[in-house]
Amino acid sequence: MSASTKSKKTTGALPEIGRETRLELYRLQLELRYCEKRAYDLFLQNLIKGTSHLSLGQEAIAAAFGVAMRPDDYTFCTYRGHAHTLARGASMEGVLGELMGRQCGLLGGKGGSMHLTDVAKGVMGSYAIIGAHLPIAAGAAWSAQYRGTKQVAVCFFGDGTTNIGAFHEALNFSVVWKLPVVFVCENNLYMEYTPISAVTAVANPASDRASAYGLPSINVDGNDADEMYLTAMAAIEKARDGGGPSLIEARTYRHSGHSRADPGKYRPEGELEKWLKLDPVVTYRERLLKFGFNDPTLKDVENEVHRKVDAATATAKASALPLIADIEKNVWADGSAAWRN
Amino acid sequence: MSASTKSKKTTGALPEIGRETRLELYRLQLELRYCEKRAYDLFLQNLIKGTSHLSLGQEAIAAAFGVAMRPDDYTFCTYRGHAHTLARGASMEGVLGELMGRQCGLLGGKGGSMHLTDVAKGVMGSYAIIGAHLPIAAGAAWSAQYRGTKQVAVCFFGDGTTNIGAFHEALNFSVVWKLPVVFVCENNLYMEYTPISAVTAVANPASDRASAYGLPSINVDGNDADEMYLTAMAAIEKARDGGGPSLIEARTYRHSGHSRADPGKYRPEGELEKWLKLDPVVTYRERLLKFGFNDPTLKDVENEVHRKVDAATATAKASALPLIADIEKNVWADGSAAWRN
Amino acid sequence: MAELTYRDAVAAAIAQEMKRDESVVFLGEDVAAAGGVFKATVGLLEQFGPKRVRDCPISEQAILGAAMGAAMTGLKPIAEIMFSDFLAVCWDIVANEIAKIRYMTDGQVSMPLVIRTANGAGSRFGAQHSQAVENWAMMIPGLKVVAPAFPADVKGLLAAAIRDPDPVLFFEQKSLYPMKGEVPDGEYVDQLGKAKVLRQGKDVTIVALALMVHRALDAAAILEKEYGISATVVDVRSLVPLDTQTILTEVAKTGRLVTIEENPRLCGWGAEIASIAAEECFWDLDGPIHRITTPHIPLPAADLLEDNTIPSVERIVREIRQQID
Amino acid sequence: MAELTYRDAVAAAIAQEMKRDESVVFLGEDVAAAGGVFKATVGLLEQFGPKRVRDCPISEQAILGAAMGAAMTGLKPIAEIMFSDFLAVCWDIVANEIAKIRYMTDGQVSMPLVIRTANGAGSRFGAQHSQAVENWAMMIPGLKVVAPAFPADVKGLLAAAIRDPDPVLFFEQKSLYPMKGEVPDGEYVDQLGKAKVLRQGKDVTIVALALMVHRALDAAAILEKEYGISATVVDVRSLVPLDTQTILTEVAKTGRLVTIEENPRLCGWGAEIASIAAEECFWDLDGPIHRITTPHIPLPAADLLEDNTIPSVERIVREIRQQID
Ligand SMILES: Cc1ncc(C[n+]2csc(CCOP(=O)(O)OP(=O)(O)O)c2C)c(N)n1
Ligand SMILES: Cc1ncc(C[n+]2csc(CCOP(=O)(O)OP(=O)(O)O)c2C)c(N)n1
Ligand SMILES: [Mg+2]
Ligand SMILES: [Mg+2]
Repeated sequence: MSASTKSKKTTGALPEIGRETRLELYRLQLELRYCEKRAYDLFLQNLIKGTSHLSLGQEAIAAAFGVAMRPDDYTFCTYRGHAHTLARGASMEGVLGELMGRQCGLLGGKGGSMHLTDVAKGVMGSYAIIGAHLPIAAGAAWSAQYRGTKQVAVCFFGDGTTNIGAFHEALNFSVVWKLPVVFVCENNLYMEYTPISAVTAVANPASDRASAYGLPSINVDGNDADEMYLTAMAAIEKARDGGGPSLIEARTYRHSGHSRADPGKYRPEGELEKWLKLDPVVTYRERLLKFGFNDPTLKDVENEVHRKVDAATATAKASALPLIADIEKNVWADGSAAWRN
Repeated sequence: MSASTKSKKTTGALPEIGRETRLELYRLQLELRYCEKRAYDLFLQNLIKGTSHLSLGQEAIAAAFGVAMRPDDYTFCTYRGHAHTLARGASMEGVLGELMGRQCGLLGGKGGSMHLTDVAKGVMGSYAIIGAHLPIAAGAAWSAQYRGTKQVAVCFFGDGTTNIGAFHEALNFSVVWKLPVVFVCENNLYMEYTPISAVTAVANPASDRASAYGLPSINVDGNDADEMYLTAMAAIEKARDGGGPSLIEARTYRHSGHSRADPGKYRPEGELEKWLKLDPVVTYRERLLKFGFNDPTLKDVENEVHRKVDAATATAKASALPLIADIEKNVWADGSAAWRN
Repeated sequence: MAELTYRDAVAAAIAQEMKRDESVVFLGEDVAAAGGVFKATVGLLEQFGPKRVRDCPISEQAILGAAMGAAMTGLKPIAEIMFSDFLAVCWDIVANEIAKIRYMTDGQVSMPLVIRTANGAGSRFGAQHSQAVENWAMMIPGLKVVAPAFPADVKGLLAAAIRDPDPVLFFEQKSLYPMKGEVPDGEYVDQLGKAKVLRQGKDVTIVALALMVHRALDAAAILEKEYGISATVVDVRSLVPLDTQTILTEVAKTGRLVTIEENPRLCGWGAEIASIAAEECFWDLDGPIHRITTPHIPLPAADLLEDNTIPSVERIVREIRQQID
Repeated sequence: MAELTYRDAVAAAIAQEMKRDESVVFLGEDVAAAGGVFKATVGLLEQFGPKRVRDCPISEQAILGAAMGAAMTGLKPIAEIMFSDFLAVCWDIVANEIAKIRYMTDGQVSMPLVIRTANGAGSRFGAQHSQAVENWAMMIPGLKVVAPAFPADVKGLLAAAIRDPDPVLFFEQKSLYPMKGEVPDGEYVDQLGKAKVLRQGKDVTIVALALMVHRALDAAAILEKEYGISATVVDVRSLVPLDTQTILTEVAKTGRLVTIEENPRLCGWGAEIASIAAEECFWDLDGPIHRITTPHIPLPAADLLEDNTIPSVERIVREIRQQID
């Protein structure tokens, strides 16, 4: 644990964050926040079927990486991936349309909320089976290394994911091959309903294990977009420069339940309230005001994002349902699903 | 790595090793050595078909645990498990008979060299798929804990095994449940033909990862039966007393190839010679002489073990081939293989 | 007889067996304090305490490995794998370890354990949370495989699975969890390996499993009423051991066999049954054997797409009419 | 035409494809410096260097995960899983990720990769190193599945698999590695999804795969010579895509179908083919469809037991005689 106190130093040498970047960090956090809230509303209207896992409260992490990454970098997300997908510039109607099972959805309704993907924007998929995407992200990083493109792969996952085998294999593999991949553990204190502390041998499920892969321990406040941004920049830079992988543990909290079905009753009293005070979007706004941004500027941004979400919602609602005839399309590269001649 | 230097202290508080125990450690190492050599000879005579993975050079580890364990403790081995099976008192003709595919074999020829098992002696199986037996050993430890029997499970595996997911899951799980299980990594420097250093992010594949599970780092000379014995006693005691799991890394070397098929050409020049000088059986004999055992006593032991191996060989050779009619037996508890009525 | 949901029948069976046998323990992810993500095990922690009902990390290999190690040393574990799709992350423990150890050790090791898992489609969860994978399990020698369609069978067959000395994979169809049905009161234990004839007909024998049993019954009713086609419906219930006697007898009576599988087409359990019928009651067949399966594709997520992918009542009616006409 | 072993044909195909396409890379355990535990990839490291031919830790999930991530970003990886039994430790990556991602993303992601693996019995390695698991792969929508019986097919079909834009599981029968056969010189690429009629007969159509093709041919020769039974032998070669045309045509001609599978009985690929024949050429059948498979048990290790477990030439002869008589 002594190593973890050192972690903040890694951000020490980095440049200050410019005003434009700060505003972009705010704007992006708002986009994720408002869009997730809209997704929640659409549920209540029964316009979204199936399940859904919101990132409410965790937006600073996705936003910081969204701003820090190069357009051709790769993102790998989990089922809780709406925010990370949007943060790379995927179309909002594409996201909402997919949740609603419409033709305009990123996956035409085939993937659903847990599998958002937008290859054109570098979003290489959302994976719903815990741990699988860590080695896959390593593979994309390997490909970038092999092709010499200086692309970086960023892979997001939760605290609970650190206890599955694929985590271990991916970390060791990536370090041995010195791959340009950044592993980002969003520690929101819970797996589904079980506190991570009840099922994990160490206090910090990711950073206390970094040394097992010869990596420095990095702990960061996942609700602080600035700190996240600087940490992201450092890790991405390191990867791009051939310095190999990083493992970042960002502490945060999800405001809603694990998924649509979860009222979150397992939370001790007062826990949610405490974390609501640390709401990344609210606290970032306060910081911007302190840093000399004026209220009308921020209101403009807020209104702009509201309009964007409304427009995306309208487009998605207006979009047609997928065609039943398309069900048996795109199993194979030739577009078909034929397993026989 | 600083923690690893501390490891030897754990053995400091332990009682001296008695003369009888020392002789038993010698005897047992000889048994494993001579029996493995015999297995090799039987190969050359084409009496053993299939593959086989010898523990030549690594005997001190299995022998030390064999002496340190209580009769009702559980052993879990790998395909390289002849030594660990014999060290618990499994019959030698049962082992050789199994390698030769005879009726007297521990498994009647069904399991073969990679699956030696003798439940009556606490040998709960040899597992040929890397990593699987670590969580299974944890389960046996859980059962002992649940039943309150104070039994301990000991699980042997190689350096290469530390890079597979099941290793990680088993370690975390065992610590969280505080299970009476001792994980013993025999680091013989190679997976099959690839040096472990070429594929592992840390120098000590097991002990450098202990901290990832909140465990102390334990490094021990796997070719020193005394040191191994004291380390084993300490870890077993801790487990039996409710202190939870240990992870031990024992450094050693295999004198022969990975398996029957392997001439071991990937070894750098001089490496084998260096390790042959550290042969655990030879060096232990020298130590015993220094400690005042006389040569005739040791010769007696050696002759006795030779006789035992010869007798076991003869019995196994004389044993009938398994019955073809038994092929479809023992899939189910009722003895049958019926999948339909 | 009380009315219970399919979901509550799970907890009822586990509680019944835990009460009578202290060696029965239960472990899984979010199963204890939270009562399971499908709420199928609510109340067990309260009733049997944290020593016997245990929450686990997201470590499926460790969960099933622990269950296996416990089963071979005197306990009778029930392990939950939350969604059957996740069997893939611990498939080695299931297919190579649990299934084989008794045979490999020539009978030295016993493996009395149950793996319960939520199987199948209908919840719009997409391709990684909706698969029907009962054929994965059927394929592996050494596993028994059960998939109930009714709350009473959930209770009776789960209890039987827990008492069985061999490893049983117990597939609960997740969209059936809210379904209600009569369940015998008091201790209730059924028998593995018995199919049930739910309806007797003359023209065709429909063999189905789990969710598909309900669709088969609905289709049979429509076929009868609207098209005068009279169908036998057999609920397989247990794929291993397989009640070939009942199936072959019923096929022989009608001369026609149609299987209805939720699993994707290739190497589904229906193929196995078709191959048995094509060999053993070939001369009783009056026409081709027909399999109705989910097409051989990953499952799409959107409700409209999902509903048009797994076999529907309309499709069953349509295809059986085509077969018979 | 040169004579090559089945083993050397593997390296020849990989070398051929690596030479023409720089995006082809190869990874696995002990495959580079050591040339593979079956020596099937000797020389590739020397020829193509350590950037393209890579040794890996014992981390099958990482190996296939890395292959998948590389395949979706422009490379064409060939990954080796040393023994097909080990597919179980990375089954999630195979069955849930590699197989499904193109469909789930509605075609956004491509998955041009090959997983090569040593499959099947005959080496006395026991139940965890001898399984024939081609049916595991066939069962999963989104995977192509190939299993060659001859050195020429190893070269031609492996080259085709590498060029194929979809994921291919390539099963090499490990006891065939030393087998020699004529292999076309120079660039040689075959086509996936084509069965081959190796022998034309009148009385029965035998459909076989990999090692079983050789036993089928031997059995056919004996049946002809000693019993006057004339058999067609079809080498399936590719389970997905499946050449149902060739199979059904040949079955229709003889009116009899016998499948010979190395995989254990339940839900083997033969069941699928039997079910297709029982539906689509039912009226051409002159008698029951018969499947010869490994019994539904884990494989025993001892030579005598192993030899009497997987289908032998004698058993094939005996059972076909019983069928035909
Ligand atoms: C292999 C596997 N096991 C279990 C699950 C069910 N599951 C879905 S999300 C989840 C909790 C994940 O926790 P964490 O990694 O902390 O991510 P979070 O949901 O908190 O973002 C679980 C257990 C799964 N999807 N895959
Ligand atoms: C999952 C899995 N992958 C690969 C193998 C093939 N294999 C057998 S032994 C071995 C090397 C194991 O190395 P280590 O753990 O160091 O044990 P050692 O053989 O040195 O005792 C490998 C790769 C296997 N049996 N299981
Ligand atoms: Mg979490
Ligand atoms: Mg080793």
